[in-house]
Amino acid sequence: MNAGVGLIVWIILYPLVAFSLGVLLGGYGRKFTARVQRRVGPSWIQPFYDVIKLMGKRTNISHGYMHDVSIILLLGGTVMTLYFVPVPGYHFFGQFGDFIVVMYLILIPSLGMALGVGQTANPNGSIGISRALQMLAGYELTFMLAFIGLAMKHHTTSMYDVILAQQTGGIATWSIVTDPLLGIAALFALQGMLNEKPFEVIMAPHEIATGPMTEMGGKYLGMMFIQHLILLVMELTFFINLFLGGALNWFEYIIKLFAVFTVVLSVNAVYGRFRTDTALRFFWKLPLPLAALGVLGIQFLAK
Amino acid sequence: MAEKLLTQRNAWDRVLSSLKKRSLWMLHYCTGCGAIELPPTMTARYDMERFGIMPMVTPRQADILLITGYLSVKTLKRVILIYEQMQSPKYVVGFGSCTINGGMYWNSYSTIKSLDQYLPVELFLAGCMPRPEAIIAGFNALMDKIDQGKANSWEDYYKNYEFYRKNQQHAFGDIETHHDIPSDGAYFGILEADK
Amino acid sequence: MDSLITANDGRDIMPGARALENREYNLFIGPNHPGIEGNFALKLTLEGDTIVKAKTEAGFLHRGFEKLMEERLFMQNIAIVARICVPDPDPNEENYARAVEAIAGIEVPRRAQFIRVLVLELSRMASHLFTFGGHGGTIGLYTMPNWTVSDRDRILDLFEELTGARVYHLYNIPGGVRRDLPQGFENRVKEVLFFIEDRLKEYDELFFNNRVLLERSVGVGVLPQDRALEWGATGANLRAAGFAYDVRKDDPYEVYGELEFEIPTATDSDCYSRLIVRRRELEQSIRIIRQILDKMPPGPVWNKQPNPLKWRVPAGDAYVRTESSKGEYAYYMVSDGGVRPYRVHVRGASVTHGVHILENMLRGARIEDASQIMFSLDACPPEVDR
Amino acid sequence: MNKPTLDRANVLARPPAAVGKPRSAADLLSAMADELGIKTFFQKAPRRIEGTVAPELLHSFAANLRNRLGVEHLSAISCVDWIDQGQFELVYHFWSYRDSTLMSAKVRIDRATAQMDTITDLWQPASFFERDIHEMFGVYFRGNGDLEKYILSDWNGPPPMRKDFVSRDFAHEHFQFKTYDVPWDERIQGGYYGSRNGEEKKNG
Repeated sequence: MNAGVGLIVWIILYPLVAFSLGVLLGGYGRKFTARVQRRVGPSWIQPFYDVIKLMGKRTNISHGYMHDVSIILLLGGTVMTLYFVPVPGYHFFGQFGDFIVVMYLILIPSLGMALGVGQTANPNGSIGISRALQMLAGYELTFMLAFIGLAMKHHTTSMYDVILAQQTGGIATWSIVTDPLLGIAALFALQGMLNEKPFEVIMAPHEIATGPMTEMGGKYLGMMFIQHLILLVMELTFFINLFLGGALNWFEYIIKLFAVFTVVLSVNAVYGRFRTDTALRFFWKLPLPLAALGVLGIQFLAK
Repeated sequence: MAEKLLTQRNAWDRVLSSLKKRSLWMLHYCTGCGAIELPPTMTARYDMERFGIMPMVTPRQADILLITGYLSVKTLKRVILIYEQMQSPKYVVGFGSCTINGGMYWNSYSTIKSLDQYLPVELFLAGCMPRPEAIIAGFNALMDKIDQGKANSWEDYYKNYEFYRKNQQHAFGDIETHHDIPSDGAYFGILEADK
Repeated sequence: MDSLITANDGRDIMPGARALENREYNLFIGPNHPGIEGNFALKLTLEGDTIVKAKTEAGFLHRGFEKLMEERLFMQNIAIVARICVPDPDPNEENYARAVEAIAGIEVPRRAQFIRVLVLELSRMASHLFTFGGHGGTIGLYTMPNWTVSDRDRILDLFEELTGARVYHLYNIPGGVRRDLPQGFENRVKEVLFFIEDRLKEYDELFFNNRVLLERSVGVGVLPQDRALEWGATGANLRAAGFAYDVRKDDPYEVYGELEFEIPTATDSDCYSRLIVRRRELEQSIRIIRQILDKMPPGPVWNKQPNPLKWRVPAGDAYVRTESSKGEYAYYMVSDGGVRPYRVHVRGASVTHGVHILENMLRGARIEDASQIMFSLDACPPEVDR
Repeated sequence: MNKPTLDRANVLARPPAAVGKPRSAADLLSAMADELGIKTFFQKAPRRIEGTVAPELLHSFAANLRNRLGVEHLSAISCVDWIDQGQFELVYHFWSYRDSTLMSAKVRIDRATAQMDTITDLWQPASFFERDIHEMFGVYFRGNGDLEKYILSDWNGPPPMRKDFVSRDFAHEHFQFKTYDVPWDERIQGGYYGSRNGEEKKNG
């Protein structure tokens, strides 16, 4: 009985926990970038203020039914994916959280965004969406290949088992140590998934006026912000679970979150953004071959 | 219901407005010569992001519309289109004496003379191009007004829309904007507050 | 009617299918867009990501300066002249002052000429730092504008101390300059020069040798060398195409004739070479200012004119040219012996860069590079609209 | 490499005469006199020569200046409205990089008809200047392709730069100023509000 109650409580509580973690990470990201730029930077929970202001908007111009529904699809898809990502001390769905399922579910938010932005009929938005789908062929492929290598190595497609396999011998058995090629390729892919420069081609303000978010305002933008923060936490958790041996307790988990995010941010602060085709070509020139080499290495060496 | 009258604000309103004032997004659009003082305000030395003020790209996402200095009639037409796309509560900040009463270009044939005939202005900043410190002091004043719930000049645009519409048509003739303001006002419940 | 899909023996398999006529679509990078420098609009016709046709639209900043100048006294115009080009206001004051002096034959004291060159070069440095930041912003490297604009503030502090205002100085008036250098001003200028010099090393690491900038700007936005002169390019855009022409050397004014400085040029005339030419010009400006501070003679700074309200400039006309950070900046002033200038024509540097050259160079470029090309040409819209 | 092409192929890239030893102003004046047949030019100041050219000869003058004398830069075309003599004066400023000299050719055209041949087929920068003068003064340039409004696209009044159009009066009629009807304001300025330009005008 109490497992059921615990499950209900967790289903309600966990998105809030992920959201507040995302707010802290977002605030930390803006403060870190500001410090690199010799600025003071906003407060630690600035994304929280932004979301409150956006949700408090009085007029929210809607572009039709599809526009409203797509935002629900966007946020709902992300929160649903959240339940399948194993996190320390959470053992309901996480156990059965198969990576293929997660990879499938994560496409629902981008599908929702594509439908909503298509409805707003803003040329900037449609260019942004076409770029987002192009970039999928870049970083999504690399991350998938990196995971296939791990799946072959540990003979499982469930993230939970990969975590257990990594926790057997402390740091020595972390995937990033055992198969560094996959780890580096996944780090590049993470840079693309989080839409950080140099692969920030989807929301390039100077070229296409923040792409998909051009026509979103008020509550729509608020929901997109919440989704963006939760997605930030989730994608970092992917990397931690697959390559840094998951986390036994919450303290270690938060430390790892901030560590990986710092690596991503430091690259983001000092590089411009590629053109769309250059970004794609970069992925096909360096990270993808790395991942392929890693997979081949696992296939033949680890017999 | 419009922003409640000052006396009716309960604790929840006060908490909300004190949170809302911490995040203001400024439209990245330099309409006049005062915009040269915006980069120094945004960047490392004066850094307005400390107050949560960030330049945003499109009118849909912005709260503050900066009219930085003089406004030629051609730009006024674009500014009206942009102002109506913005989501309220929205605040117009006029820089320098050109927006108050024509300023340096009082005898020019192509610039409008006082901004508040065409748009409800929340805040005027003095200075023939206000300095970064003045801009930040102005934004702090705007934040205090939001905190006390007095920053609701945007309702004025919905309430007496005819006054603004007449002046706009006088300035550049009739243009069809994308938003039918009176019906927006009614739909979002801004007009019937004082009925 | 060429058929769209043909079998390998040439038969038209799908007679109804026709090439998509209208694959092009319009995208207005309108006045409200961060990729645009100032208040300016680009009407682009795009096919996929490539720009097929570009049409600039200006006039958003038109205040009718030339008309306003005709309705003001000579001394009153000093206040309005500086407001034409915002990032680099001092060439305006310089042109106006020298035009009146050329017509009226006013003799400017030597010390005032030295101070004028000092102010012009400081303004050029501030404008170049502003352009580096803008260019960094277009490729998404927001650390660069934060660094350069805050370093530019050190120069604006110097201006504030010398002239009392950060951007519009109203310091350079017909007959000389308004007041002498304050006590110990030279040491503070030298301090700022040393500061900017070692900041340049950090800019090299962050920006000028940045892998992504090289990837994004080398070979992009090429101003063909054979067309550069014919399209009327001037300033750094012309020097990036390999022509070592500079108004300070060809048509020396004030004391530029007595100073030694080189004119940096590049050859392949793309976005990156224009950037590098401006960076080397910054170094040359530092060198000029150091020479100015060493050779500054003592003496008066203003050749006092009669009562400004009744001051009449004899009839005549003059075409005065200055090298602003954007290119050749010229005034044509005509006076009919009255109390007000009869006609002042402002030839901004961007009337060629920002209009026809930009339209010609955008044809065939990609949508991502549109704003970078505009920033590399340093087109300043208020100069186009006046 | 995206090499933008200009749609007029017949314009010379760089005239052969443009490269060579710089000539002094006197040589230029004599070269202009015998090669181009224009004798009205004189030296006005160091590096400045000036002269008048008849309107119909201007197009050939501009062409020969480029091809024969190797002048490469059209700095500006200015227009001055001499309303008392009923004439527009178009001043063409050519700059020769080779000799570092500015040649200003002054052309007088009648103010009523206000027509002139275009030189955009020879000098590409002229297209902006001619379009600007057309907007501001109303001078029609025969042969210029795009003379439609560029800067004053929302302006339907007369060409504003003409001397008979007074900007101050237009501003006072067309735009409303803020009237400060504060009692102390009346006392200080004697009931006058408006421009300080010396005229006493009661603001209605």
